Amino acid sequence: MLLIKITKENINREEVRRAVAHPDCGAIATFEGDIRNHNDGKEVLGLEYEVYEKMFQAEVKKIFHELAQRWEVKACALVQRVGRLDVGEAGIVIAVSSPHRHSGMAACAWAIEEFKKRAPVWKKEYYLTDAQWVLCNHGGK
Amino acid sequence: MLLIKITKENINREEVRRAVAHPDCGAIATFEGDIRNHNDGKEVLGLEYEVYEKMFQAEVKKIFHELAQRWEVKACALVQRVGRLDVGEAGIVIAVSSPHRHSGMAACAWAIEEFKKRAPVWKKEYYLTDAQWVLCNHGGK
Amino acid sequence: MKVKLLFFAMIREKIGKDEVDMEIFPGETLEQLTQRVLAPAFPHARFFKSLLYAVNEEYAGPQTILRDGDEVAFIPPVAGG
Amino acid sequence: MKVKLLFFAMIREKIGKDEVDMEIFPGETLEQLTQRVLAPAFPHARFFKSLLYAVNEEYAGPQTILRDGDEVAFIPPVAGG
Repeated sequence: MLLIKITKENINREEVRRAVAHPDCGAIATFEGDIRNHNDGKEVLGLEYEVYEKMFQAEVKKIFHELAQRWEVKACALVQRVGRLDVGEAGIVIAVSSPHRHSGMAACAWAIEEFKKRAPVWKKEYYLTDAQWVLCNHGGK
Repeated sequence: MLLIKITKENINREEVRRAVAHPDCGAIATFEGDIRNHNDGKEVLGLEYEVYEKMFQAEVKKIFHELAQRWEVKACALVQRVGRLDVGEAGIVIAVSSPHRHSGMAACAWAIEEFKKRAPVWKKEYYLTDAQWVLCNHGGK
Repeated sequence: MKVKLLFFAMIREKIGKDEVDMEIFPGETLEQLTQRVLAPAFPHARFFKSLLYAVNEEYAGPQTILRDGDEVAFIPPVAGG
Repeated sequence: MKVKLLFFAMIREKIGKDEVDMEIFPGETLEQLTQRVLAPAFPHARFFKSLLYAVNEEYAGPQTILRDGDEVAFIPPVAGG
């Protein structure tokens, strides 16, 4: 089971959970990235996400494929929000279900790191008087 | 912010999330433990949780206190279900919010392990023809 | 001197009660009390090896000396959430 | 030989378009194409050090030789979710 989705709407957390829940699985590890009200000492009013959609799908599929080779997991789901977001809203939710809790937590933590390095997603932060594309170091591959 | 709750009802995941979400925080790490349909090779039909309620509150408070000393976290929440549960239902949900994702995931993973070792919670599994208290090794303190 | 004993899980089921009040001897330890109270119902020494104790909602060692009014809980292996 | 170029984030804003079709030279590499297309808009060499490329939705190195019909994306530093 695999859910990889890009959405302009509020992320539906219950949909993410349902996508990975399974009677075989005792553990669901979830990571949610929310919009913070500050970054680098500046007050953030909101932001905008931009995604290279086709490559995003392909790259997240690869991440989940690698993940399944490293850990015993049952299902993975990732929903990325695009467009304009307010402070407090969720930009991303990742969930991993697994028979046992150790593998699920480890796999979920690994997935976020890979995602942040590799997924073609950009973020523009809006401040009181200006706006800026956030530059993180990236790895690519 | 701290939510520690024992409930006979279905765990309300949105309540758990709301308890930890904060505009300062970019990350929410969540662990959910669901009832599996099997354990040790036996088919599980459902189970029963029993909790020493007063000590449970005290012990989870201690775990969260230690957690806040180890990681930069904003808020923690834990809801434990008691009584009879069906396969697929959530027995526990733990959530941790943090300014940055690394500390949140690590803290949440640590919290589960401590909880499983120390929290006074017992679990009786119901099979087709019998039932049994699940014996895990425990540490206590 | 009296203490309150709390029973959970398989201990509660075997004893048939979830709590009892009990007279203790001056200087009696958790371990001694446990032998008096639980050994008849649990004949296997292995059971006691995995047993933990809480006194007034805190984990306590087997050599802990009980005091009047203590609330003693026998903690069989926990299963977590 | 033609390729399609995709622009995102600050590149898209600077160029003012999200995609263009472009003629390439036989044997032209990603790096050469990038210099032709982006150097006028981005005069600082530092910008190119942090730039990655994708060809047909896969990360590709700067020495990759382009082929007719390729879809080339310039990937400025990603910010993740």
